[in-house]
Amino acid sequence: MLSFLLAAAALAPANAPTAHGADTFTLKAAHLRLYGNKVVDGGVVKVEQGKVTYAGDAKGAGELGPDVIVHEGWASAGLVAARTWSGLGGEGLEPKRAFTAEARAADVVKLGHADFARARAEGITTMVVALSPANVASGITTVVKTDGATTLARDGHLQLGLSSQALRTNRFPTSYTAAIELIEAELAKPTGVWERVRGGKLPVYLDALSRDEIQRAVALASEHRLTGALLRAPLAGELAGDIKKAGLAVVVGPFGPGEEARVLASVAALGRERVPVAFGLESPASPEALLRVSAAMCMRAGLDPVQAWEGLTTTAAAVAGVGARVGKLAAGCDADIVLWNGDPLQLASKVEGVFIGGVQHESKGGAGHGGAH
Amino acid sequence: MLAIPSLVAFGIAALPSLVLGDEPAATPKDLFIRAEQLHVRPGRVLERGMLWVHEGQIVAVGTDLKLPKDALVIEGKVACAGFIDSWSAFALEPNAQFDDRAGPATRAVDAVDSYVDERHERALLAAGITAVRLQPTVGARAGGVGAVLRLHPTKSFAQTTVIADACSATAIGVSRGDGRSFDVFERVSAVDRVIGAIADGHAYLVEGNEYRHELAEWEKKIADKQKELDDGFKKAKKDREKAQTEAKDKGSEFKDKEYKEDKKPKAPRFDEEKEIYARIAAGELPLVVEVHRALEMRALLAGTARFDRLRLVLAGASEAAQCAELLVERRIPVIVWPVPMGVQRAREYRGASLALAAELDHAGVEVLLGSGAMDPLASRDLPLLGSLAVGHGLPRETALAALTTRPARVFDVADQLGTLELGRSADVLVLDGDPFAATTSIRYVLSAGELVVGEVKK
Amino acid sequence: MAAATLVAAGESKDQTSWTVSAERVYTATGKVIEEGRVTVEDGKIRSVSKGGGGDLTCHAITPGLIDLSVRIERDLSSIEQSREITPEKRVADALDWFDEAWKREARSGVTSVMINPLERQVVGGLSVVVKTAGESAQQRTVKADSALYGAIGSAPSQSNHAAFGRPDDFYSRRPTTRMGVEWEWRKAFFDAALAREDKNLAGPGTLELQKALAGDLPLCIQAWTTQDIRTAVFLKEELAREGLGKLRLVVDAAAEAWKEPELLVRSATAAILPPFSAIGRSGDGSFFALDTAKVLAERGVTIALSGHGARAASERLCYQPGHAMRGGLAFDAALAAVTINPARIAGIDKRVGSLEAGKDADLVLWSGPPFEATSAVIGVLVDGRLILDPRTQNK
Amino acid sequence: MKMLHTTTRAAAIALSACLLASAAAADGKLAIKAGRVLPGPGMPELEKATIVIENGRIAAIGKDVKVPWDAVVIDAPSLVAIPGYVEAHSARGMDRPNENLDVAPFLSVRDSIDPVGFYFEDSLRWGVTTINIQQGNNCVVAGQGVIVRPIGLTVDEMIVRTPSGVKLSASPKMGFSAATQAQALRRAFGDLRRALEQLVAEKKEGSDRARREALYQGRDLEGENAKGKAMEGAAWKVTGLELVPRGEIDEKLVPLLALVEGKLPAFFYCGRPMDVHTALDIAKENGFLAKTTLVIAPAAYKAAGAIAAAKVAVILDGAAVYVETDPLTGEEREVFVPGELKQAGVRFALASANPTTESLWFQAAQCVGRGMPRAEAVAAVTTIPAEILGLGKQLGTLEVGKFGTVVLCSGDPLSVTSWVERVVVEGRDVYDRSKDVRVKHLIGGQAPANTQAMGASLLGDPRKVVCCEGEDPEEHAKHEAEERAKKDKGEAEDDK
Repeated sequence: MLSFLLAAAALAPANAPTAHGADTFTLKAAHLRLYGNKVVDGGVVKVEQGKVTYAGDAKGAGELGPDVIVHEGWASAGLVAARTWSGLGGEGLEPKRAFTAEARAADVVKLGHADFARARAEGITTMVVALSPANVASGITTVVKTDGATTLARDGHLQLGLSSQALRTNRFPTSYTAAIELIEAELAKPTGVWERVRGGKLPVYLDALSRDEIQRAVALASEHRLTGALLRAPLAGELAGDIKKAGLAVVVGPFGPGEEARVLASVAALGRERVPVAFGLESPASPEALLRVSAAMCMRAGLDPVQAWEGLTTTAAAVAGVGARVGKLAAGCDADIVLWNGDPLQLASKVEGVFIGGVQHESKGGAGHGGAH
Repeated sequence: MLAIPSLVAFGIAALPSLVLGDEPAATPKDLFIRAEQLHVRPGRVLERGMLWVHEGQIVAVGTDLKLPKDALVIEGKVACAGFIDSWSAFALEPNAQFDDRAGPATRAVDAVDSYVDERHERALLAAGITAVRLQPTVGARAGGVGAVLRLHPTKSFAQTTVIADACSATAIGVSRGDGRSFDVFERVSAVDRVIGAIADGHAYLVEGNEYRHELAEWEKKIADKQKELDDGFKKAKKDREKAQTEAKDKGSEFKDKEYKEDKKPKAPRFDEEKEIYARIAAGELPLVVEVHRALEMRALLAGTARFDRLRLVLAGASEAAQCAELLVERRIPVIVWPVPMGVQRAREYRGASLALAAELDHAGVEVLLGSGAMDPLASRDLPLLGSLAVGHGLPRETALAALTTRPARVFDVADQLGTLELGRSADVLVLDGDPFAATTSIRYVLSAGELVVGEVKK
Repeated sequence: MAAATLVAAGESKDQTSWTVSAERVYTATGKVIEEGRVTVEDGKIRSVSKGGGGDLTCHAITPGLIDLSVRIERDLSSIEQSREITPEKRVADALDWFDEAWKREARSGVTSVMINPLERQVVGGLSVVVKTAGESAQQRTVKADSALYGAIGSAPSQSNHAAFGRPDDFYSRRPTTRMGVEWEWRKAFFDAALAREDKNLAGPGTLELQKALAGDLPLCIQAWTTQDIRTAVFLKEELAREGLGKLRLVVDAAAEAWKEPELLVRSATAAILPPFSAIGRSGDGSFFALDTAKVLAERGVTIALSGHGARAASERLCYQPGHAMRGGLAFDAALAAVTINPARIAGIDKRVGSLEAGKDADLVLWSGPPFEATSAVIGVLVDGRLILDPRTQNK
Repeated sequence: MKMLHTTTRAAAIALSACLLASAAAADGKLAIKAGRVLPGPGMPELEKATIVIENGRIAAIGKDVKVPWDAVVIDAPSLVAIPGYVEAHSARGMDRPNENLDVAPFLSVRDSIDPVGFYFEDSLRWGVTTINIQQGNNCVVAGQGVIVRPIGLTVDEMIVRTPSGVKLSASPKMGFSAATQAQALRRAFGDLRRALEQLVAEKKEGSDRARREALYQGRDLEGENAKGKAMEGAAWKVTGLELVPRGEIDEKLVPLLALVEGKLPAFFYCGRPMDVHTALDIAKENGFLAKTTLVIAPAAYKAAGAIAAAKVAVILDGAAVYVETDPLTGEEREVFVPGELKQAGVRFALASANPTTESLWFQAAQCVGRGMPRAEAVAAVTTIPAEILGLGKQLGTLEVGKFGTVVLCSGDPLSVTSWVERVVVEGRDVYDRSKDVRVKHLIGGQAPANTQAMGASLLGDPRKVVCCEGEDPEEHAKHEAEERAKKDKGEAEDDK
């Protein structure tokens, strides 16, 4: 059956429904990872019009429909990358001005871009397409699926850059002080993006690197009751208490081989403090596989495996503001399902099939990664 | 869960005891390891296997060994040989990485910093890396002579050098993300440069042999002549006196007769670089070439076909899949770097696929895994890269071989590293599960028979 | 004998009550107590008296040292270069509270520092006085907006150039000369004065400049060479002449003050001296005579010494008094120049600067006579917290 | 360390001349009556003692010593007499401290010394009376050093001994890495060895052939007699080197050969702990370990164990307190390096961190401040450096028979408030602070007559030209130019 699946996958062109045609079917998998560490053996997922109507053990499943897919391995919800540059074709920055709050990633991103096919091949079905951190107000992120068609949220977050990378001597402002003053001035404005941010309607992504920058970002967020997450913030764990108080999440990574132990330990510390942690990418600059590598590295450094998995799925979905639709296998959620030959938490497990909105997609990514920008 | 807390500690100064790592108590003469699965070598697994280590050496492996008295007993689910990073920069002085003065005769051992932070070394050991092949100037034209070192938190590398000249390395058209770009002509000439160097080395070898041969002949000839002259001296003396008196009588001036003999053959000029390439041509040293494009690989393989004793190893090899059959035919191993990090702007890595290892293995090429030597600490994460390769289709068993037996064989240290067979010095990992599972932790690590990670209560 | 390591963890971390005794206690109030003792309670000095014993002992105790010219801001992103006059910008907003420099200062006996904006600006902004150790930024702040800080000399015009071509940075701007710098200063103050009448002329920073004019906010000007010190003093005198205001002037890095001490005397200007230099060569091309401190002190100028946040141990503030003494300054004056004088200049002498009951428990414990090259700082208390533990030193 | 050159050269010479005015009265007899005498580390101090110097050497020392009737007397009841400090290694006082050639042992720094440089004056002012000048640390195999006394207008007047030894570095020269540096060092000695072997082979072959020719022609053989000598005490030997008369050995090879033969001391620089191992290996491989002194940067203290095991002495080239950053946490920690060396049992001398305020007295004082016994601290700047330079019998303490080199201080020599008042070098009264123009300048800023006022003259930038009252602008411009030239030289010293 499995082999048939793959064969079908091989034949199927990207984004096209496969033999099953309709996005309505039943999946029987040896193991289901529903969410967190909730695993069901011999589980069933029922899908109707691209939505999950049931996910759980065989008993509760009741009558199985005509199209039954049997998978001998594992199945889980598709992974969510809380940050990436995929599909932007390198157009993630408007460097002339430090404030480009109205710039929308959604206006730039190419949904059909090969970047997304590669992400899909790694089991990633949802991504927050963010912008370069080299502006004080970089613009607005967008949340898309990797099926080459679906946009989950046109406006994801307002991305602010509070690191020294956003400050340059060839434009105003050049200082932390002025940058923060300007942001506060903007927040005072009654209309537009900033108004939505102030009202908590639009969450923020706050990029910061050194600990003093993180401190400033957290102070800004709590003073104006901003919701959202810190980006990168390598040593955030050493300030976990303050971050928790401010009610922010942290989007960490991507981490590659050789990442500083101190940085990984910081992620583990965030986990211990129960600060929501989601994993992010900088694709196409680095491989999509780093999403799971990052999680694995943090686990090695002491991050609780359940938190690691949630950082790849539910937490990431929540941070992306689409927690209700993606990130877990549960009735009512989109049928974004990944078939694995082993526990998806294991780096050594292989992606064997990907469904997005109940539609199966070929899971072979474009050869290789990187460079294509 | 020893590995994890000790790793966590590295970031946090507030745990000094862990930061320093608890010094393992002086290891006793005898260690005895019991494991539910004992990987003697990939493919040879003993269920409920036992291993007896005496004074650092493996002296017995089996399923029914009897416990030597007052031996330290270590138990766990899985035991296997320590991992070897085939391509590491751990403990290399940073300047050495991009030193353009480096040549074939530059030695990695000279760039190894024995004072590298002990906590870094413990991090590698805790991750299961017990040996590394070091290669300076990964990016430059010539990587010089690489070395294989065993890791040990307290011994200096001078004490733990397994082999100081494991190989020689060079690179073709590699920018390593430092912005250098090579046009196709540069790259082709780079190939010629490598082939030329091997040819020179070969010629140097031949020249040397010829010289030694000629010298021997000449010495023999001269020895005979010497004897003959010694014998003929009395007569020669008489003849001379006679000639002198004759000359006096004639009033003509006397002249000694001219002496002739074969010139002594001249020794070839010493050349430290050709010395190395001579050893390469003779197959004494494997030659590791980092090369990525199929075009250059083919040219290299074609150009080196005539050196029958040459031991070629490819590294990086992004497009190796395209000439897999050639590699199989020539039995050329390939060191794959599963995640080319930090080089996203290096053109040569375009098209590098995470499935490369699997594809090559499927085609029958001997695959090794390395951490790429870009970041000194990358070695720590080699096991994860192994898992990643498995996750992209490389069979577990092959992955294990790629981290143990294969590097040991390729770099001529199989007699010491890579397996848990008799006579090997004991570099052993004892884990609580599958070596490639992210959730597995490494309970104990032995380096040269010494317990360097984990503690056992008697 | 290794390593002055800071007290990281352990019971003494949170202890804020101590009894410290020494052969000599230098109170910096003019009083020296032989066989004296200082008792500390909840971070404050409870008593200074005769008597020995206690938790900590050493050869000598002095008040915590105070440095009015330390730079801890990491880089240019700590100043707003889009304008050369930014009086309203607070250096406190750009501070890196995690910088190792804090510990470096604390370790060598400096317990309070004034952080000033980088001298790349003409008027850089508002300085802040903070303790070198403590829990939070709020707790550590001794005095916010402690001075308005700026510079005269080559620094503010350095690497500026007249605009040509397409300007791609802020350095294509005024001022490009000392003249330009001086002009900016005068313009700033005159505009601020005018804005008193006509509120429309007020802009960002006007308020701070007016405070300085009113003498409510000390004005600290970096001026190394004698001609720059002149400019600073002339500025003060001109503004007074014009009836625009009465500056409380402090000259920072006054290396060449020895040339014309009269300037400082007649204008009642205090001076912060830069680190003494081996062979006289000092910042901005100035020559720093070894007896400068002596000369100024004798003329009645209030002087404070500074280490400028040197990284090398041998260049830090605790060695500067020694150099000054070598140049002829009396010990008591040298002690004052790193304790009570800077406290007065920064207007924090109610809390720090001397050992008196009720003041903050900022103490330095010495292995021998203070400021001697043969003595070392072996203990430091900041607000009663043990930052450097004498029991672990010189073992 | 930068040096300040602010007076014109003419003035500088005039200045040095005045310093040396009394130096004419050499080789005579001199008696110093000092209030206190500290003869040397650990030796009992003498109240109101007299030191008699004859022909440059101490003839008598003690409380009731008879002063010869014909002796010049320095009566200093208020001063403290100490032996002059010994600088075991310095790259100052040269026009340029570094040579571009990677391997240049055939050079000598004596050709680079600038006798009127302020460095030597400053040294006297701070009590340093003997200096071993070696090439800078930015080298592979550098030239040969010389030991000088900081007095005299010509290099020959200054020299105590030449050559003092060959300078090598195990730390990468600019553009090298640890690997290529070690390679270059090994190559240097490998080339030497091969060259010698070839020389010997040719020599031998030549004489053999001559002998055969003679036999053939029936002549009697007149025997070769070689004036050469074989290498002794080396780790590697070239057998038959005695066949080669010394004259025939390329003079460029001679210094390295002398090193290998253990005839010339080696000063081996190590900037990092790993370099120590390279240095020790090279020295061992080539047989000059016994003659090796390591010149270490503070960072190299971590290798103290290895140094102690190799039983070599070290010269600490830098500050006594080293600020070290933890590679994992980024936290700083201060390491008192002499303490570490002492603990490991390494014999060490201290070198000046700068020529004035952080001169040898300061380094020793720092050690005392960090809890080192005073005798040990003082030994590290007097007796030990003297021994390292092979001058233990002449220098380091005030004892009968040693050089009459005495420094008179206004008080405790290690106190910040003490000044060097008088200096006597080998019986010559060479320095008197009351006559020292430059010290007045440094303290009180009084510019010496007919020299440029300081400060203003240092503004390298033409925009900032400031003329002093009554100064001819043209003169001024000339000074400016000279200033910049000299300043650059000062700069050049930084990359040592």
